[in-house]
Amino acid sequence: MIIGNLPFLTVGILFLIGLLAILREKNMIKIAIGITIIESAVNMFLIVLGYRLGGDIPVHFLKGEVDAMVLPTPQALTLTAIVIALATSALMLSVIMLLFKHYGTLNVDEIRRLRG
Amino acid sequence: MWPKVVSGFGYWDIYVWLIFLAIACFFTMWLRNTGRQDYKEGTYQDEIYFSGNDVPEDGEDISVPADSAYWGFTKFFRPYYDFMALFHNGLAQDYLGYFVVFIAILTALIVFI
Amino acid sequence: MKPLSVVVRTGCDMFAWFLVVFGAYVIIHGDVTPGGGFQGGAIVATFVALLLVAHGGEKVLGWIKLDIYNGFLTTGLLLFLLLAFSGMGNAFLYNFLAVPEAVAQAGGAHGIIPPSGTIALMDIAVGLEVAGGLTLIIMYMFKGSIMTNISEIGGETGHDNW
Amino acid sequence: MNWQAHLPALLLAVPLLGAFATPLFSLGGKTLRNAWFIVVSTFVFLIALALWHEVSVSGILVYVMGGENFALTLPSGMKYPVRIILEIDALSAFMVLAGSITSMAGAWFTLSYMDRFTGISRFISLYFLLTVGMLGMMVTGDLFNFFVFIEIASVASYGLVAFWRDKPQAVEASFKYMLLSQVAAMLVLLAVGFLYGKYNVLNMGALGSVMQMGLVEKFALAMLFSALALKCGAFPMYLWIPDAYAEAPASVSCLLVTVSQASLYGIFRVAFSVYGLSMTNSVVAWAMIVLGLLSMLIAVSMAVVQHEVKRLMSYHAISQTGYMLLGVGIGLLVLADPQALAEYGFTAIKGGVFHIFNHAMYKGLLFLTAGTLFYMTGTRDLNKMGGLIRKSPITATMFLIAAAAIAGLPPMNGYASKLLIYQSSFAIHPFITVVALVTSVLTLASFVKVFQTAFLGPEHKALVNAKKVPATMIIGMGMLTVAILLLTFFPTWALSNLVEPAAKALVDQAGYIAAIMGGAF
Repeated sequence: MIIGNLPFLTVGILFLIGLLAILREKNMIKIAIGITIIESAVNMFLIVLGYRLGGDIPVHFLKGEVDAMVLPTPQALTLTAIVIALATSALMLSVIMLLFKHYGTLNVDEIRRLRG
Repeated sequence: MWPKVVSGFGYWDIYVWLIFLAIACFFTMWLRNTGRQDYKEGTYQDEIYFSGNDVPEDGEDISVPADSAYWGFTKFFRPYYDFMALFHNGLAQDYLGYFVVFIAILTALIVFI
Repeated sequence: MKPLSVVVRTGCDMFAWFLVVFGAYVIIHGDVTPGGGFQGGAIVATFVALLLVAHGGEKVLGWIKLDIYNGFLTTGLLLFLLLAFSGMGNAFLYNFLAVPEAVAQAGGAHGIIPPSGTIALMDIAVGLEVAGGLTLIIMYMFKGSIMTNISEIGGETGHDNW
Repeated sequence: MNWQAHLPALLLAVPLLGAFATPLFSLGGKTLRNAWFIVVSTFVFLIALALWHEVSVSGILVYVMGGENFALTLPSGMKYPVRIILEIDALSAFMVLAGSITSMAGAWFTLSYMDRFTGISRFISLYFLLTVGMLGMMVTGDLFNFFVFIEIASVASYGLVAFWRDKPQAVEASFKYMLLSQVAAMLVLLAVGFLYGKYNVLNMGALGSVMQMGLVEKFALAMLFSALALKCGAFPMYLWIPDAYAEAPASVSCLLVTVSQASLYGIFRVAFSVYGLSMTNSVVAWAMIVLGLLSMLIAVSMAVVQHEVKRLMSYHAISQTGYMLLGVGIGLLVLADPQALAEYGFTAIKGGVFHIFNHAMYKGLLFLTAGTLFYMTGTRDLNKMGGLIRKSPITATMFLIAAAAIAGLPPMNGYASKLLIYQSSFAIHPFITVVALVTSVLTLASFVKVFQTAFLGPEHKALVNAKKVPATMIIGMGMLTVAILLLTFFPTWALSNLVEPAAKALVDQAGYIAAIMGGAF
């Protein structure tokens, strides 16, 4: 049972690592890396959903004589999720650069002028 | 006569309310006109009575700043607002902590009840 | 960033343009081979990254004019929307150029428009768009990174100290 | 008949075209770009109006993106729809109408409000992308497409919140908003993955037809509800809203109100149409009610002590969202037994849904008046403002109308929707109505404070040369004021034509599924 669900286990562990990185890290760049870890964990989850035992590429004439194919839809979903992950991490890093320009520090605890 | 907003136990009819508003305004205006008529714009009657002292030119000195509005309310609730200040402390990671705790509680409730 | 040694720079000069050619190949064959608009555009965008690393920032800022990439971005986006709108006869985004299965099998699908119809054309539009977009992102983030020289703030702060 | 059928696609394609073509039009100079901005946002409003009329005439509209013909949801021989299908029932059309009005008002307001800043063509592109993301969230019938539109709206709003990048607070607010919203969006994607893994179907209607409540669905429901509750500003996760709304330019925060209401619509769609009657326990309903109450009370208690105008107003946005959550949460609670639903549940849903429209109108107007105050005095701090009614009496009257509406004073539209919520929540437990009433009182208190300190009082010497309010800003605010006054003087028309069909569509899960599955489920 464990071997079959090993991919889902790694997705869970990756998600937790990413979440812990965001919650515990003080350096903002590492928080951005934590978010990228969470995004890759969810992408991996989507891909692993579509896997069928012994399945081949989901393209009709490219796969060999094996008749089982993996599901193509999660791969399309993952492609969009990767594009979105790229956009958000690029924007996040640019915002972190701006914050470094304004606050002179990368420590997220020192970025707290907005309170109350 | 005309359709009303029916809400469970009663109804809300704006036109009747407006009619009563008109009647009330009529009476207040009538009451106001029965007062003294000798008020003239721009005379000594316009001076602000600053309890005898001379009125400062800049309006800023005599206008009530927003911080001191409802000072009694905030003074009474000072412990509540100190407690709330602990939550609104501006730390992004604490905000995320509240979100994670909320998800944990909600998932536990939904799954186990 | 300071320019690297002569060896790297000449190597980069020789190699850089082949990146763009390979990226274009991935974009154009997007509907039949793995790849497509986004991946091909990303490969094309590495052209600027390679130049930045090899030749250093100041020179590349002089060479690259960002309006061209802005033009790529806008034309790619508008081309995509044009293709999407032109399918409005049946439904938005309808593939009106597609060659049906039977005709393609019978070898009737040679011509300029690839048999997969608007999928291939939209791939090219997305490729144009992503090539322009990603290059803009790289250039603006590079300009952003040289915006604050660290000496003025007395070295980087906020690192974890273990 | 044929061009009306393409309205759903036009609703999304036109602002997208607006976003992509703005750099082209800005080559032709400022006036051409502004003209393009106004023309496209007005056109979006007209499409939304035609769409609402179309839906109220012919029921649920279904549009298959890219299909042979736009109504063919189940191509021959397929049990589940495979393409992205836009499904617009009365509730979606109702939300689209609210969203497009605030977007148009914000567009008019931006013309002269953002005039002295550079990079306005990028601002307009982002503004249109935010509109596309918001309208897409309200219109789509596909769960993954819902996630994509959440991301489009979020990325556009990160950029717009940090638009004044020379102000440290704006960039900080955008960073915190991005941090929270990215984790929430990934949770939505995880929940979509859960549901797709189990049922191999992404369409909300098809999912609703095959849904049986198991462990996987419970996790997906918990994740979807909490992620969308964060995006719409419910109690424990609302802390990013005061920063993001206060630091964004006024026309953007006016639109952000309806963007967070789109994720509120997402909660209702998931809770009523996807899960609906298959929800075994009423934890989500009680969660909605409790969140509503807590958001109401705590947000308004925080708002009373604020001395910055937009921060105060963003706290009120949270407390008003609490009203909507409370109203529709009561409806969800009694969804199962039709007798209680008929007695007070449906009135609660009508109150909650009507409150969404009212709130979009008067909160948008309040943010625009706060923008005017900032435009006139250059500051947002109430301590430095005073006697501005002399400078622009029009803004003062509009602020008065909006403040009366948000506080729920009798003649205004806010009162009509709050009355529905008070009376129906009384049937659940009187304590809920007491909390709702206390919140309205505190809302009135904080807006009296704002009106007194900002508009009344003697003239400040520093503000003698406050700038005159230009015409386009007045037009922008005037649109929302006209909408509020129409809702105020014709509440019965608004209820029977706008709110009732929306509430009925929300409760009627079978109709939503039948429109997709062709009644064959």
